[in-house]
Amino acid sequence: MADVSLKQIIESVLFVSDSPLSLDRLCSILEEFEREEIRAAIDAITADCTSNQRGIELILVAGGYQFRSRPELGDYIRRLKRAKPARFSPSSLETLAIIAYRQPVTRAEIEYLRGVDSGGILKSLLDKKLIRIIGKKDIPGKPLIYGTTKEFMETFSLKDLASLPTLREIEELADSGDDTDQVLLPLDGVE
Amino acid sequence: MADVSLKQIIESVLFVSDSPLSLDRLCSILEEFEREEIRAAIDAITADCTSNQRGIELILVAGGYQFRSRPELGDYIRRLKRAKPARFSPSSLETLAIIAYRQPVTRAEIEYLRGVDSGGILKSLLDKKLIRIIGKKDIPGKPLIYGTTKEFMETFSLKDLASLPTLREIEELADSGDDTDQVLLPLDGVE
Amino acid sequence: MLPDPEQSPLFANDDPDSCLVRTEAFEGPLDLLLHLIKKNEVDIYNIPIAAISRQYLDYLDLMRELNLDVAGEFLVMASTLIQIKSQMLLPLTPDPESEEDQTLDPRAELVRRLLEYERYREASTLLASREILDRDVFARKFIPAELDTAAPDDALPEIDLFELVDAFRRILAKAPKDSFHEVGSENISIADRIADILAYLEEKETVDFEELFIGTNTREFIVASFLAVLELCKLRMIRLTQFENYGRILVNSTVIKDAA
Repeated sequence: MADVSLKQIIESVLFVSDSPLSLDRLCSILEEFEREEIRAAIDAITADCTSNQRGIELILVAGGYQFRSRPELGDYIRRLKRAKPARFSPSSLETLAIIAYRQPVTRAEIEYLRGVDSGGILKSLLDKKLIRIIGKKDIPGKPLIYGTTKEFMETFSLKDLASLPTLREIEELADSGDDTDQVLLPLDGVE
Repeated sequence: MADVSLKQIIESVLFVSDSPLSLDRLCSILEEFEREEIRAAIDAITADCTSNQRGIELILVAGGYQFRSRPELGDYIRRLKRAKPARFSPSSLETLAIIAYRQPVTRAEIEYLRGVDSGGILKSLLDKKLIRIIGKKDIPGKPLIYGTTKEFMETFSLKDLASLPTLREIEELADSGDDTDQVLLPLDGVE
Repeated sequence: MLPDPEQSPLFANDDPDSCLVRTEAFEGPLDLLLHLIKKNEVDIYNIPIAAISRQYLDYLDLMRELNLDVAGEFLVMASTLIQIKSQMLLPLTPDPESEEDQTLDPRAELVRRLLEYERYREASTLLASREILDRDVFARKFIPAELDTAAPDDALPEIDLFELVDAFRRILAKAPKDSFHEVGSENISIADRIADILAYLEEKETVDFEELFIGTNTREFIVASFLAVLELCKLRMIRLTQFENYGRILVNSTVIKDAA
């Protein structure tokens, strides 16, 4: 198969995949190629999409590469899809934000931060696979702990968790005397 | 949206569509464009794919246009499939769930709960080493008794079976206040 | 000039027709409080607690007047506010932990909560403004024809833990009623112990009963182990033998070794 280039191979593989493919994954599929060659081909495809007025672009999301339609074409695609575009209620976004930034986190912690019962929202986020049960926390009552999923990163076009938008830091309370980490919640016994 | 070309629009629409789109369908989606313009854009995309050493091509199939990977790249694409973990079918998931939560359990008990024959599924779960035969029950017929394996725990990163979320924990989520109907209330203009 | 918060009415309403707001716009008491703080243009670090709690309670009253359920969380916050208000009336207590001449502000914890809540709310708007898959951008999320025909693989499938529980939940929902029994954590640790004991017996054939209880000596563990032994006896997968009164009890595996 000397007449096809690595760029063509990678384009076709990424094209048919229904989920983002990491560089590692591509390297293991295309074992006869060097990692550096593969990386260079990906860069070339990315550049082609940008410069050649294409309708799709290659992006890095959830640790993998995926072709996606260009955001400015969303309007036309929605005509095709007819289905209601994904919508998130403020409460589910709030809950997701807390889980994303504080994971692993328990339901009690989420509810303390939001000030409201969040069971129904957790259930629906679990159903949508945006969050998952990571395990149980080793404290009395062994509450479930939650974290975000790959689907969460895919949905919000995040390269990885570290690329979550950074938040304005909370200024320490003036004169409050205690400089506890904001990671600690006064939750003991709240369960 | 004057800054995007019809070619880009059509590429993105064809890209996301899970079935071939006919010229008629494209014309009805992109009603602000002339049929001839659309046809010309399709031809241009087809030509681009051929001349630019691309990994995909635009073909006319079943009366519609669809991007497909180039046939000579089939080998690589099949590697992708081989490397991809299969999704669990709902019936295997059900069976695995019963075994996880009810172990030690016999096939008859599983089938009683599921209401359908589960022999084939048990076989495939055994093959995948997610379940194992623990022994035989000392009742007439000496049915086999099934339980989960170490691999099962590893798959789910479970420390022990006690870390499986309990049914009650999930029920509690489901029962608590779902997004109730929103009520209109007179207040000063918030957003 | 900041308006005097004590004078600023909550429901200042010049145009009654244009002022419908959804109660759900307040996701909870913290949301409502933040709204009141913004509306009154007061400093979050120096909340005029008396005025804000009065407005807060006014809002709850309004909800009740409209026969709306006031969620428990709103009431809990109301009592917190009242408590803070009464503490504010007392002379500030010096903080014994602090060498400096500092005092504990009764509002401190509430302020911290509000700030943190505000931060996550900000985070949620950042999330909402991203390019969301299936809203702003689209990907191919289906198995294309050229892959569909390829041979399936033997790799372990990916499942989420929640999917597993949820599947079990669905099964029980449609299963015959008499099969229903609560699956608690206790039940699961029994299953755990059954698996351990059988694995143990696979190597040793016969063991001392007490050997099965070696491990963590928590009450839970012992109870689970004991129930596991009982369950295994019931299933006749093990046999217990005792040689004399109060003597050692031996445990045998009766499992028929069988290549599956």
